[in-house]
Amino acid sequence: MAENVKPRVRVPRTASAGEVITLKALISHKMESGQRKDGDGNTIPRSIINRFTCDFNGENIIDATFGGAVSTNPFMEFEAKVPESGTFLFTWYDDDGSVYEESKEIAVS
Amino acid sequence: MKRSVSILIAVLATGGIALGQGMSPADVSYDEYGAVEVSLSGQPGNAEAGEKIMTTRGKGNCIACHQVDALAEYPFHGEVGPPLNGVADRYTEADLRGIVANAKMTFEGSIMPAFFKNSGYIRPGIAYTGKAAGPGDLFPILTAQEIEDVVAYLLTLKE
Amino acid sequence: MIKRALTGAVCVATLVAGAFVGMNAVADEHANLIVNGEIEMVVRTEAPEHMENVDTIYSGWVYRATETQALQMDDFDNPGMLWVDQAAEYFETAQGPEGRSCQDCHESPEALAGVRAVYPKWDEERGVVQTLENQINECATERMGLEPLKYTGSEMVNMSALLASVSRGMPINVAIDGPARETWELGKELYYQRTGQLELSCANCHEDNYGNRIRSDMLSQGQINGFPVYRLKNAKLNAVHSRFKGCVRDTRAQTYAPGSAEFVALELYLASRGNGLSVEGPSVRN
Amino acid sequence: MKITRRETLMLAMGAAAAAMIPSAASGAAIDDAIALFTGGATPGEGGVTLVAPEIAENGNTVPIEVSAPGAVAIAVFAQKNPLPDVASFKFGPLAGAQRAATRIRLSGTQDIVVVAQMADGSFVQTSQEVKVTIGGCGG
Repeated sequence: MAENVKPRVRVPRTASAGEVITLKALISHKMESGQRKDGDGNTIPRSIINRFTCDFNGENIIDATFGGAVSTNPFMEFEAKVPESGTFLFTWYDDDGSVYEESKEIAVS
Repeated sequence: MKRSVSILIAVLATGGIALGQGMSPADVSYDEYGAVEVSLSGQPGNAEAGEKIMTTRGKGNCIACHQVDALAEYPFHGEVGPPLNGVADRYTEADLRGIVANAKMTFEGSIMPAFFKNSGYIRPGIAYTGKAAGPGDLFPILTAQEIEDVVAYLLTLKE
Repeated sequence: MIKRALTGAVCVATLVAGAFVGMNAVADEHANLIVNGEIEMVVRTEAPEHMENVDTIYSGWVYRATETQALQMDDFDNPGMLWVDQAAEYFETAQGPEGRSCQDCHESPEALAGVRAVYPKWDEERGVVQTLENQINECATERMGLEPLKYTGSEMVNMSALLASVSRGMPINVAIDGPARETWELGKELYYQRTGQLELSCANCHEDNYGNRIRSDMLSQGQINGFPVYRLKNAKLNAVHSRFKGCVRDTRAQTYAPGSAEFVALELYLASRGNGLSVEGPSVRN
Repeated sequence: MKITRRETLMLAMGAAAAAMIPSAASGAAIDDAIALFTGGATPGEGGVTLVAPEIAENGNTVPIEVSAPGAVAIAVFAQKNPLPDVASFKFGPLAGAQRAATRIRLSGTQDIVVVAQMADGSFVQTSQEVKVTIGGCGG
């Protein structure tokens, strides 16, 4: 597991049924692109978050694939439709096999 | 002006400066307005090579501070110094050589770094490492020939 | 924008030429910085009395492109806040031989609101000007029994970001009189000293040329009210002494060490040039 | 300065033409990457938008936003990056809009190309040039 990986997500606390809401997700990660060389001229191996997903009560909202050109500390903003109260699950997949998760509840009236 | 005379004599005596060599910064003679008459390398400058030096960050990096319309293919020019368009109409070759070699001899207190100087600094470092430069670590930012190349390029900037 | 007196000729030439070399889209010079819709920052104000050559002081935020400015207007968009969160965890974590945390003495990070704004500050007991980093290390070593944190290391930068974040919006107000005067004078001397093979002082770029570009970088006034700074360039939080080091290195000079007496003095002097601007850290710059 | 507005424009066009030469030369990798996404289909125009700065203050962190109402997926390509694939987004049943924003790296001034796959299996594309600034310090 890469060091100091820390996710942040932003979800509104409440929404009305069927409302479209904006979600944001940010995670600290160096996103080593695999294109850089070290001081000795050797290519630094790629080490990135290669996939990010967000689901709500088990149904998918977005499934993103990242290449080496996504910036350090990858940021995502997207929109979701929330039919009922429940839980958002944010998942980041690291090249090294690590999976980072964060969840947030929302109350839908 | 004593020094320039002695250099002239030396140049005459040796039949000119050998190819690939050039003056050291201490040998450069600036007139009272900061101009330098004699080629620093003893060779003519190459304007094409000069263009490269003007636009290369670790070299002259002239466009970091100066606008040069003729170099528009290298995007983003700085605003710290005056635009160099038509500079050949305003200055002689000797003026330009003096300004590139050590602008402070022409414009007192100028922000422009001296490109042909290797002593008299406060806390000089080894290039862009931040490490202290010991004796023998300091070289002019541009070589004598590179100064001539830049001057040759500047002489093409006529309006 | 914010162009100092230029001759008309130079000005016109710059504008005409600027049209085709493609200039940076810089935000409206009257833009105001309000973070999270609630923290109002002073990004331009009258210069402190001690400044001889500048009438108005500007936060570095003013000189950045619209997109970069936007990153600092909402804590979620500001990646620097990731490490504020980390430091907040560190703040409450018991550590060291006696298992103490920052929280044991300081109830919460918010209890330290206002501290950032007055550092560097004369320390009576030690008889020196202390930076916030020195003060954090005083706590770490003397109260918690820890090894000192590395001066510009990530734990220190994170902690300084946390302490800045709780003071955001408060005016920088460092004291330069009394016993701090001597340090301040040294800082001022260093500010105007032309060092390195490029023979550049801080003032050459940041007092004489703010608002002008070097290549496409617009030079700011070199204000330090936004530190630590999340830079797009290296995508991490940067300590103020790391930034000093980078600038000095770029003049082809021998740098001073982070935490050295010289950099402490320079920090006090620079902070005093920003007296009246808001604490902005962690800010976002390019 | 004696440059007229007309001459300035011509210079500008010359600069743009010069900038396009390397673009054309390194176009193959991005064409292959797009073909992989479209299965070889040629994308049409319209129905997909890209919001990106005209000039990016730093190529390391360039904010972009893509949207294509009704799309099932949107892919982002950078024409001159060493690897043209930047990111792709598939939208699930609970997507509130077919829109995503992220921050990307650009190795230099170049076109960003965005291709959307619509629900009927067709593809549409749009592109925009983003100029990436160059710093002044020599070190």
